[in-house]
This record gives sequence, structure tokens and C-alpha cells, in this order.
Amino acid sequence: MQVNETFTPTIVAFCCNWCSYAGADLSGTNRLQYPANVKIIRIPCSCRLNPMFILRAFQRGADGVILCGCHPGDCHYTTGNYYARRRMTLLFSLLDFMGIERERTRVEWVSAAEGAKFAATMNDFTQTITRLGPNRRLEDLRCKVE
Amino acid sequence: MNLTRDPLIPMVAQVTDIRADTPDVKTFRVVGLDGKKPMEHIPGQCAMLSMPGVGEALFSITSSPTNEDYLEFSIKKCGCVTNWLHAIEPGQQLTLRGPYGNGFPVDTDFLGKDLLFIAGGIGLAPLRSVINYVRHYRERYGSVDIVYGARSKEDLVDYQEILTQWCREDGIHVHLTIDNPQPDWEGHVGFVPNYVKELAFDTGKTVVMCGPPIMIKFTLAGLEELGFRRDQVYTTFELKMKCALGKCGRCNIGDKYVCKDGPVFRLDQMTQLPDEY
Amino acid sequence: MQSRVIEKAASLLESGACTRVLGWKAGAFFYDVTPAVFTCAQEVREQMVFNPFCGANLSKYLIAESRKEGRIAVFLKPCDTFSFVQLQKEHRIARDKVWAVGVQCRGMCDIDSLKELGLKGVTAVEEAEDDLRVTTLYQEKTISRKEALSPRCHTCKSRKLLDCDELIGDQGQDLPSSRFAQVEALEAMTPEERFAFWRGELSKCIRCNACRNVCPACSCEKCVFDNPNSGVQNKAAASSFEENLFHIIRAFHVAGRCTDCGECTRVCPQHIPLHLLNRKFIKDMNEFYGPYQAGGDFDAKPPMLAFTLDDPEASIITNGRDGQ
Amino acid sequence: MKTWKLSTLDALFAAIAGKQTLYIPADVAGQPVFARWEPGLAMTRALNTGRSAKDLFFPQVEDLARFRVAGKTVSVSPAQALQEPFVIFGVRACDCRSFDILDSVFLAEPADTFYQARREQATVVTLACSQPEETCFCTSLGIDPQAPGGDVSCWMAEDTLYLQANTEKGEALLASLPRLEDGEKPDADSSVFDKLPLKDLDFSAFSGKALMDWFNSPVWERLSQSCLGCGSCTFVCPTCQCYDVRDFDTGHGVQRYRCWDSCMYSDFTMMAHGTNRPTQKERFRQRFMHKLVYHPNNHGGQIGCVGCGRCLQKCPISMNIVKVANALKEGKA
Repeated sequence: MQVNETFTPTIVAFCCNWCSYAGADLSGTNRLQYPANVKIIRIPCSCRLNPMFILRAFQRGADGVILCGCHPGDCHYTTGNYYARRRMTLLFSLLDFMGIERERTRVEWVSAAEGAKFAATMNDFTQTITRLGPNRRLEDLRCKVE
Repeated sequence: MNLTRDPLIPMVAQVTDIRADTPDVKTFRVVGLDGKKPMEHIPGQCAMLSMPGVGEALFSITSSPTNEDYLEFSIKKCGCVTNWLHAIEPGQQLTLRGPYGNGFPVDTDFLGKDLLFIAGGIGLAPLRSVINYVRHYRERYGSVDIVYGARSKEDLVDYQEILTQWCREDGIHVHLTIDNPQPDWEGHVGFVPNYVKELAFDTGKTVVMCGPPIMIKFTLAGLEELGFRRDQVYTTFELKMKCALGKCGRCNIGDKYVCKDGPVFRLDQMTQLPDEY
Repeated sequence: MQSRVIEKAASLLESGACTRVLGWKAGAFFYDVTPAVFTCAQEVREQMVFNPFCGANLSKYLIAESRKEGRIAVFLKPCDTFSFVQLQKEHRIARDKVWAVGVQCRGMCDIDSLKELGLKGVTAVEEAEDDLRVTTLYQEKTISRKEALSPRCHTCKSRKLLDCDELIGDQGQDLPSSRFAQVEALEAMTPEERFAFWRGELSKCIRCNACRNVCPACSCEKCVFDNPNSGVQNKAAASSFEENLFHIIRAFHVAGRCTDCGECTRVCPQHIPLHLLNRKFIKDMNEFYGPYQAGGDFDAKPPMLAFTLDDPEASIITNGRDGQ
Repeated sequence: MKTWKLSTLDALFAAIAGKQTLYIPADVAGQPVFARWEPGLAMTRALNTGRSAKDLFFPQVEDLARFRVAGKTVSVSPAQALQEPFVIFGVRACDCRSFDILDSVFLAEPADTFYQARREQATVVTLACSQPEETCFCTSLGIDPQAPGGDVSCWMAEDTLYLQANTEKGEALLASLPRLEDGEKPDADSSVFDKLPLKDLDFSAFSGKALMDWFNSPVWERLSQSCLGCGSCTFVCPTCQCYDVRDFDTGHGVQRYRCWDSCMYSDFTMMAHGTNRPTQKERFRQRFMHKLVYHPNNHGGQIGCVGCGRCLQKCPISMNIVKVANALKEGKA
């Protein structure tokens, strides 16, 4: 596997409005460090995440995509994250089946109180993606800046 | 080897003025980047306007070729590109290519004829080019009648120009109508096809018609009732186009391409073509 | 079988039990049969066929046909009946407007299988018990029916005829099937090999949309890929990404609803094994959430419309690799 | 006429590819397709490619221009037309005829410069057929599969490849190749072509009758009823030339490209107010009317079909131009 010292990955984090988005805020107010190249997109619930969003993120230059939602049982809308869990499990399995690195996608449950977990998750995910190198298998060459 | 610019590649042009004609029609004044009129055209011809990333669409050139300074396009807000156009401000650049199509036979068949223009709603846009051309070369043509209808007084495109110029000229008879009565409207109320029948025009006139397909169908029936022949009636069509060069293959009515063989057709040509428009 | 199907069709029309019959119409060759609606018995007797090449799944036509006046009779093979049930579960077919005649099946043949055998210029095929007598421009040859089967029929999951109003042949039963073998073989590869495999296959795609349009599960009135406002409307496979996107989303949108009828692969003009994507979803759902057969019955809840509190997390995905 | 040993066909390809890009029909991922020749790539055993040879002149996707939009300003940079010469080997007579049909559309004023550049850069080497498929009916469109045309015609017989230059471009290609020997090809056996089941199709009727009679034929309803509305027939067809022009926002500019489009698609003629071909019947009719009536009307009677048989092989529901033409002539489906 190619290890590139100068490679800074672009990470897209889809965060549920009711938990991990607030968790990201909390990690900020607590001055916890997480990489600046994590781009957070707020969604109303983890089950709002259309699989197309994930693929589009890769197309537009993401090297890793992570979904953060409420812990099972804690969904603001009662059951949204249970559906999201099934969908993402299947989607990620298919991506893996098509040879797209399994580690490039991740689901993590982060509550509004878990600022530290949010920062740690992002640090860890960024490290993983840095190790993996740039996204080549789901890129769109047209979107590369020449 | 041929290295000329492909006809699909547009030039950049600039919108210098935007006039709100009706609640959903604006007229855009377009010049080239050099500030001059970007192309010469025949009344009835069209051009492709586009905003990269939004889309490209075909519009009638509304201004008369006798206008030497700019092109004008009267555009109704109804789809992707037109929504974008209605949101822009003067100074905006866009792309332009053309002119396309055959145009009206203003320098051949129309010469010396009494002309009857019939328009509905935004259908006035392509006719305005002809009307102003005819007004400019007034001596070349006979009498001019204009029947123009819209849903309401506010929907009459170019209402000011009609009132202040067209209505005041000798030999031009303007007949306006709106669909429903309105407190500040003293003119005729009713649909265009019926109004045309009421006016009982002399059957020697050459008819130039544009409007929604349903208006064209009923007006044509009315004209035939009055004794007009189909070969006296000209109209202009518009269908979905991508190339405007007769190659992308979608704007055909039977074996005729609207972009290349049209958009102006004499209605007797249409009797041998399918009703797919 | 053919004579029984034709007689049934003709008698349904003659008795007035149905106003139309959905079946197959003969073409220039034995194998080029077209799905067609017949309205009179004479037409049925003259033009209708039912032969081993009538592979097309007719269920999807019922969405439109069952909305019309009068009742339509339809001939369904076992795997077609799964789609028939699934579409009813999705409230896409008006059941009372349909008279379903189940036709038992021994597996359907495919002209491409004949070509695989090296038979060129096939002009006629004659069915004789378990053999096919094939006449080509160059030779005459007898092959076994099994050799001519469509690849999907080699791994048939079930010969059960579901929800039919009457049967031609027996009811049939589920079969032991090795249909996941190919998926497992791919899972056993390295990610690099899998990527190379799919890139090779999907790069052949010409975005003709045949896989989508034939799919009984793809029954949206307007597909997301046809929506100019979706941002993904792409008529051509403009980049490798677009190819991947289309096929991932196509398979994902039918996950839990795909009955594994295999039409997508049958119709692909580029011979891309598209069913493997759908089948991977089926296999995963079976493993993660318990066995489920789309269209297998009217009661079971589709896995993508359900959940349990202790569903596995995405970390369950191993695809053949031992505990990552 | 020149000859080359078939056992060393690879060396012929290498000699051509040494000077310019060479495309041959080869199996790629199990599908016969015109592929760029590289050492080791062998010709397919299939009679014809799944996708037609039009790909090389009118590719499925092609960039037209790039735009930059900044504030209220727009700038355009047109894409470059192809400037490298190339050779396409192994084109069958049907596909070779399809170039004439495409020419009549793309080279008509104003010419499509992207297409024109490719046509000018290409040397077409055709290959005569000896073993047709049952779906072949080029002979009923006046094409001789054993005299395929192009810049160079080739025949394979026994262990020898015979080459005959037909144009200056063809002469130049042959002159650039080493070790070509002189020879005369033996007379080919054409008896198999007489056995073709579709050889007697007659397309002459379509130019003899008024357009509206065909258009209003009662058969369209029935023929189109099982059409899935996919684009297989149009995309594998060597003469289908409809295209769409679309913009793709790359995030750092806008790429305008053209791609194949299909008249079978519901959005082909969709405008803001709706479409003038609302059901599959109208779209289906448009495709076949175009091939059989509109195109011949506009291009001196030239039928828009070359009898390659691809739509017969690829249509998911086996509806094709042969069935349509027969049904139209009989007046019943």
C-alpha cells in the first residue's frame, strides 16, 4: 500500500443534526483537535443519507466518507438510524464487493455529548485514509483540477 | 484538414439591458463582447442562447434586422434556461450561436402583399421582428393588420411599443384582445380564433401566425372558414433542439427539421406532415 | 406445452373470460419471440408461440396492462410469478384485472448459449424431448436442451408457481441452488482483483438502460436517472465514475425487491453479469437479516423496510476475508 | 492486388501500428469491439463487433468545449478535433456503408468538424464476409458483403490475406507496408449468401408511397406495445446518429460534451411544457420512420439501415427493423 507523506486526504463527514453535529461543536468548544480537512455536512438524520450522496462525495474529490449518527435507540425520530444502519451496511458491502477499499467508508455513532469521541473518530479515520492514499477507484477524472 | 470552429461552439455575448414586459416575459438586449451586434439575421430566425452549466436553448430573435446595434430576445419564464435568464442582471455574459433556420420570406413572397399578423401571448416574439421590418420598409408591403391576444392586459408583450408606435402609424391596424374582462380594459375581450372570425378579414391577405399550438389549430380553422387557403398562412414552430444544425435528430416533424427546414413553414406544407408538434 | 398454452389462450378469449392475452408472438426465427397482447382467438392460433426461447419475464407489462379496461390473461413461468407477487406487494398490479396462468418450466434456452457452443447462423431449432435439433447456415446438429439453457437457469432457485389462477403443469417446488457460487468466488478475490473484474465488466456499459427498463422491480414512473433535476441524469457512460454510480444505484434501488429473475443480465447487449450485483445484496441480506425471498410470499416484511434493535454493524462486512 | 500470409497477421498489424494508431475488432472482456491494437491483441472470431464501427468517428461521449464562469463573465475554450491519422482494420461491408449514411448527416452543411476530422484522418480497411450470420440482410440493401469497399478491401482465403487499395489513402497505406506480394484472390464461394433467410427483404416500397400513409399505418400500436423504451437498438446501430449536448460542472469549470441519445427515451423531446412524443408508440414510430422514410426522403432514397443485424441480436424483446418493415408493408402486425 502506498504511503504518501505529503498526502492530505479530503474527508466528508455526514453528521446528524441531533447528535454528532452537536458533538462536533462540543469537541470544538472543548478545544479538541481534529483535522481541518474533515468537511462536515449536516443532515437531519442519519437515514437522510442517500447512497448517491456518498458516491457524489467521492466523485467530487472526497478520499473518505463517514456517516455519524445517533447511537441505536437514541434517534431523534425514533428509528431513522436503524434504517440507516441497514442501508449503509449493504452499500458498504457492495462497494467492498466491487473492490473499493472497505476502509474508505465508515459509520460511527456519536452523541451530542461525545465531543471527545467525535475528535478521536475523525483523527482515526483521517489516519486510515492517509494510509490508504488518494481515492482512485471512485474518482471522476473530469473533476480533477489540472 | 478543416480546423474551422465547430458550429456547435458558441461565442460569448453580453446582456446590456433587460426589460420586464409582463410578469413572466422579459426582453434581453444582447451584444457581442465588442459592443456590436453579434450577427445578421432574417426576421423569424433563431439563435441558441446558453449559460454553461445551466443549459442551452433556442430563442427567436425578436429585434428587426434593421436594428443595427443589438439583438433582442423576448423570453417567457418557463424552464431551466429561461428561469436562469430571468434571474440575471445587465452586464451578465452568456453564450450565443446562430442564426438558425429559414426565416420569413420578407424579401420574396411577402413583397407587395397585404399582411395579417396573428399572435397569441409570447407568440408575438418572432412576429415582432417581422412587423418592425415591415414598418421599416413600409413601402414594400400593402396594408398591415395585427391581431394580438393575451390572457390579460398585463400579459401583452411590448404593450408600450404597440400603443405608442404601431397603433399610431398609417396603414397599420392593431386589434388587441384579452381572454377575460378587466376593469381597466376597454378593448375587445375573447380568444384570438373567434376574434379573427369576427373581424372577417379580406381573403387576399397573407397571414403570419404564431402562438400556442391550440390557438394555431383553431385560428387556422377559422381562417379556412373565412375562405383563406393554407398556402396563404405562415407560422413558426419550436421543438426541443440540441444542435440547431439538423444533426441531433429530435426537432423533426416528419422528414422536416424545424431547426433547418423551419422554423417558418407555410401551412400547406404541413398537411403532408404528421401532427407531432 | 406450446399447444396447451395456445389452446388455453384461445379458449380464455373465446369464452369471454378475458379480453386480452399476454403471451409471445412468433418472429422470423425460432428464437426471436416478442411479448405481445392478443385480442382474438384466431390471432392466437396463427401467431402465438410458447417455446424454450420465451424467456422474457412478462410480469412487468402487467403494471400498464392491468390498468386498462377488461381482464388480461397472462402466462407466467415460475420465476415470473415471483415478480408478479412482488409487484402486487408493492401495489403496482390490479390483481382482479389479471388471470394468471402458471406454466411449469424446465429452464429456458437462449440463443447466446447456442452461440457459445460455436453454432453460427442458427436458422431453425426443433425441440425433441431433451434435445434440440439445430439447423444453421453451415450444419445441422443435435445438442442437449441442457447445453442451450440460459445461464441463469442453471442456478434456478425455484420452480414453484405462485399465486396463479390456474396451472399448466405441476405446481413445482423450491430447488437447491448454487446461485451464490459466483458471488462467493468474487468475494474470495482480493479487492484489487474484484476492482479489476468490475472495471472490466462495467467499462463495457453503453448506458442503453435495457437492464433498468426490463427490470420488474424498476417500476418507478420516473427514474431518478431520467430526472433532469437530480444532477445524475447522464445518457452516456461519460466517465468510469458514472458507470459505477449507475450500476451501484440501480442495484441498490431494487435491493430487497429484486426477485433474482436475471432479466438484467439476459438483456444486456454487452453481456455484463449485472445480476451479480443484485445477488450480492440478496446474499448479504440473507446473511445479515435472515433469509428472505422477494416475491416469495405476501406476508414477509422486506429487509430494507424493517430493522431489529440488534442488527449487525457495518463492521460485519468481511466478504470472505476472515475477521478483519 | 497484394497478399500477406495470415499466419503472420500480427506482423502486418505491427507494421501498420508502427506508423499510426490501429484499431482492430478484438475481444475485450468477452465482447468483440474495435480496440486499439497492441502487441498480442488478436482479431475476434466473431463475425462483427457488438458495438458498431461508428464509435471511431462518432464516439459515445465527446468533449466539445470548456467554459469558465467567473462573476458575470464567461469564457470558452473549444476542444481540439482529432489530428492524428489512424487505421481501422476489419470493417465489414455493412459498417462501411454506414459511414456513407453518417456522412450524409454530419458532413452536410454546416459540417460537424469533430466528425469530419476523424473521417479525414481515418484509413478504412474493410474485410469481406464469408460466413454470415442468419441475422445478416445487407444484400437486400444493395450491399455486397464480398466486395466491402473502404480505402482498402481485404479478403481472407485459405492462409492468405488479399488486399486491394480503392483510394489514394488506401494506396498510401499499402505502399507504406513492407513485404507485400502481388497475387490474385481466388473466386469466393457465395452460395451461403443465397441461403440467408432475410435476403429477400424489399425496402423499395418505402420510397414509393406518401409519408403520411406509413405514418398513419395501424401497425404502430401493436408493434410498439412491448417496446421497453431502452436504447439498445439505437446504441448498437451503426447508422443512429442522434445526440444530446450536455454540460457537466466539474467544480472548476463547465465541460460541454455531446453524447449519444436515443429517440426511444422519454426525455428525448421533452421541453418545459411537455413532449410532442408522449408515449412509446410515437417514439418507436419516430425511430423506424426515420430509418425507412424520413432519411431516404432527405437523402436521395438512401435507407437508414445497413442490414448488419445488430438490432435483431440485441433487442431485449426481439422487436427489430425487419419485423417493422414487414408489418408495415403487409399493413398488419
